[in-house]
Amino acid sequence: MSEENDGKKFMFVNRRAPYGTIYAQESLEVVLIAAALEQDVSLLFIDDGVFQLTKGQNTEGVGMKNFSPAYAALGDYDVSKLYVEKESLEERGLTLDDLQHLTWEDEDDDWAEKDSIRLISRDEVKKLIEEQDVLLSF
Amino acid sequence: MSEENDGKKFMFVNRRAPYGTIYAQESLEVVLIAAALEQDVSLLFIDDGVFQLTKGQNTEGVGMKNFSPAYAALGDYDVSKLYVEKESLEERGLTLDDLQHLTWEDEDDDWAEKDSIRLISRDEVKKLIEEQDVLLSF
Amino acid sequence: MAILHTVNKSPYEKTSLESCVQRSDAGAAILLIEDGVYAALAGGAKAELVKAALADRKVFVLEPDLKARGLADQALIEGVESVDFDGFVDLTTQYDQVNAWL
Amino acid sequence: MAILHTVNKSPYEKTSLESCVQRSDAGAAILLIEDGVYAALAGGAKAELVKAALADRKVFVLEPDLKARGLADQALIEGVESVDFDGFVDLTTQYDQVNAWL
Amino acid sequence: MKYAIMINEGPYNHQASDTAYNFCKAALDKGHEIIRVFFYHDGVNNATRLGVPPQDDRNITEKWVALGKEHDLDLSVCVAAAQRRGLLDEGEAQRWGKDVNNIAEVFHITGLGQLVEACIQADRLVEFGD
Amino acid sequence: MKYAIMINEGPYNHQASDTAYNFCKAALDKGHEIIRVFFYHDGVNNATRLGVPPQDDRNITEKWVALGKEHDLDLSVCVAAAQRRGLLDEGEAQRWGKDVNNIAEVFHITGLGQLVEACIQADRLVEFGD
Repeated sequence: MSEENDGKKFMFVNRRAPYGTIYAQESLEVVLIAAALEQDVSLLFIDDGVFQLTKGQNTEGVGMKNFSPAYAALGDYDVSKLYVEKESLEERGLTLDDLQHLTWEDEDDDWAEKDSIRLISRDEVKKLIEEQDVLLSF
Repeated sequence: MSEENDGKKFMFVNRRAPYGTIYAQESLEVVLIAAALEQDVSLLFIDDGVFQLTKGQNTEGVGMKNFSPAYAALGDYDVSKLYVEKESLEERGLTLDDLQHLTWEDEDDDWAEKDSIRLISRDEVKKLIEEQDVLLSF
Repeated sequence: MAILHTVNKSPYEKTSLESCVQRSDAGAAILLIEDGVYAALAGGAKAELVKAALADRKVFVLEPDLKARGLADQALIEGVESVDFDGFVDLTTQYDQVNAWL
Repeated sequence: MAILHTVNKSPYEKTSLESCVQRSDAGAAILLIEDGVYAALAGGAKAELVKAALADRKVFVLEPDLKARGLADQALIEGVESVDFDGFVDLTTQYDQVNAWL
Repeated sequence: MKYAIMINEGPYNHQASDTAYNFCKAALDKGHEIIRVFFYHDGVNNATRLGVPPQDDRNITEKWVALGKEHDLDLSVCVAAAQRRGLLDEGEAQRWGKDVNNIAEVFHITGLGQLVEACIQADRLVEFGD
Repeated sequence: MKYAIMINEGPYNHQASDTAYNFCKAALDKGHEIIRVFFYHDGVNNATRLGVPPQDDRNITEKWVALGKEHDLDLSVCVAAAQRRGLLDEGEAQRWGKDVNNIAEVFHITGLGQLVEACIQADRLVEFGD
């Protein structure tokens, strides 16, 4: 259990790229519900999941819905822990600058705006997975 | 066009394992129709597609239909060209002995029973793909 | 905590197993199901993935899926243990949580 | 004959592109669509696959899919040509047949 | 032990639903409790009553219906995923002005909150997908 | 140039149907002919008239219906794949004793022979799947 939250530790494991399949988009709906039900929610982005967070997504040419603004809205739902694996980013030739700048406001720190994305190593991913009560993979 | 057949050269490219997905099973239905419509049909097994041909498949424990007998029936529909890529077999630790022994009867050779499976190299696969009129991938 | 990781994809087709092996901790278990069972073949070029996992994790394979695929008589990597669906259920009770590498 | 091969899977997730590169002939073309477009990124660890293909084949990438994925400003591997859906159609007329590596 | 089960793929095209069924049956036979089977993504298509598989093949929907009846299972179908894909019950059909519905007995349509609630109550979530 | 198009995945879950639609539209705009769009495997689910996607998203089935009407397209759904997955027209529903059907206008159910025939007549087959 986390310190701030009496709910279970829910981790959403995102391993797939957006648009090719719907999993990334539909998983966000579960994230919001889990947050609304006051669970201790975090998101993990590994493998092609890191592609979900790229900035500048423009779906006009493919005729699909651009759901990337939903990631920026997560902070409003108190979802502030978005773990991105450093090795996955590097393998794909991306840096943090290629991703959206996502923030949340910390109630316990006079509503200071803080970064939601936390870059972690593969070894830290290993440990983080072991600490969860519920793992939902999409 | 082949010598024996006025139809188009249809090649069915099988790259996926059976049972995990339905593609292998449903593709066979197209093969039979193409043969019935007197097209010049061949099947190519590469990558995990070679797993489709293993002998001794027994689906009792998973509750799915065992469709592997359909491969043995292909000869009856004059489908006699089943190309299996040697490198794909080897990578998976399999040999021809692990596969079903599939045969057809050659009308032009006094109905002699002949092997349907033709082991070919990756380089031969390259050439074979280029010779087709229609490529259906499953 | 120790996690039971399930992998249902062939290591020759998808990188799910590799990803799982890289990110599962010592003491965890990996259960190969559906097309994931191909990773357990001793003679396969991808056998190294399971061998690496066996250094500090348990690896199980779902026997009904092996049989469906005609692999009942194939040699499995030494150390891989076969389970049926009853055994699958038991594993989910013996480990603390389950994570699916789809 | 020269074939247009389409690849719609990320090379980081599936082996479709690798399989296609190994089995497409000189003079063929490879068109990266959907999640296949990730293979065109210059900085990616899988860039070698496309570079190998470019030795004797053309490689194209579907720009609407790049844009959807926020990759419009990313550097592509030198030699990869962008096309839109009109260009996709034109490629299917310029090559003799189309084969999808799913 | 209490389980929540999630199924992410439709019937026949992927093995996910078959594997989930076999897992559930084994768990129930051992006396475990299944709090809810939640059908998400293409998994909602398992709930159609219109499927007519070949006679020599299994009918996946009917297998779930029978297991559901025998063990009083909660077979929940995500409403948002179901709407997208055209899997409706009578109420949903009326709400959206559709002339018919296609859901099988025992299955019922519900919100994603029921997935999260099941995860909260259960000792284990076991997920089956592609 | 004459095309046969094959779509192997259902709407929304995979991009296949969207990509195929964009390809067909571009080909038709250029004056090419599309002999047939053939929906196979989970692709048959594109033909349901019961889908209700969110208002801010595209309705894939309606896009196909509109394109089909505009260009008099042959949108063929494989009968065997459709039966398995619960996609029925009126005749199929009657044949199998089902109380309703769920196929959208313009789409029609037909045999696999129509896929092979389209490949025979077409200059190119273009396949979209997973």
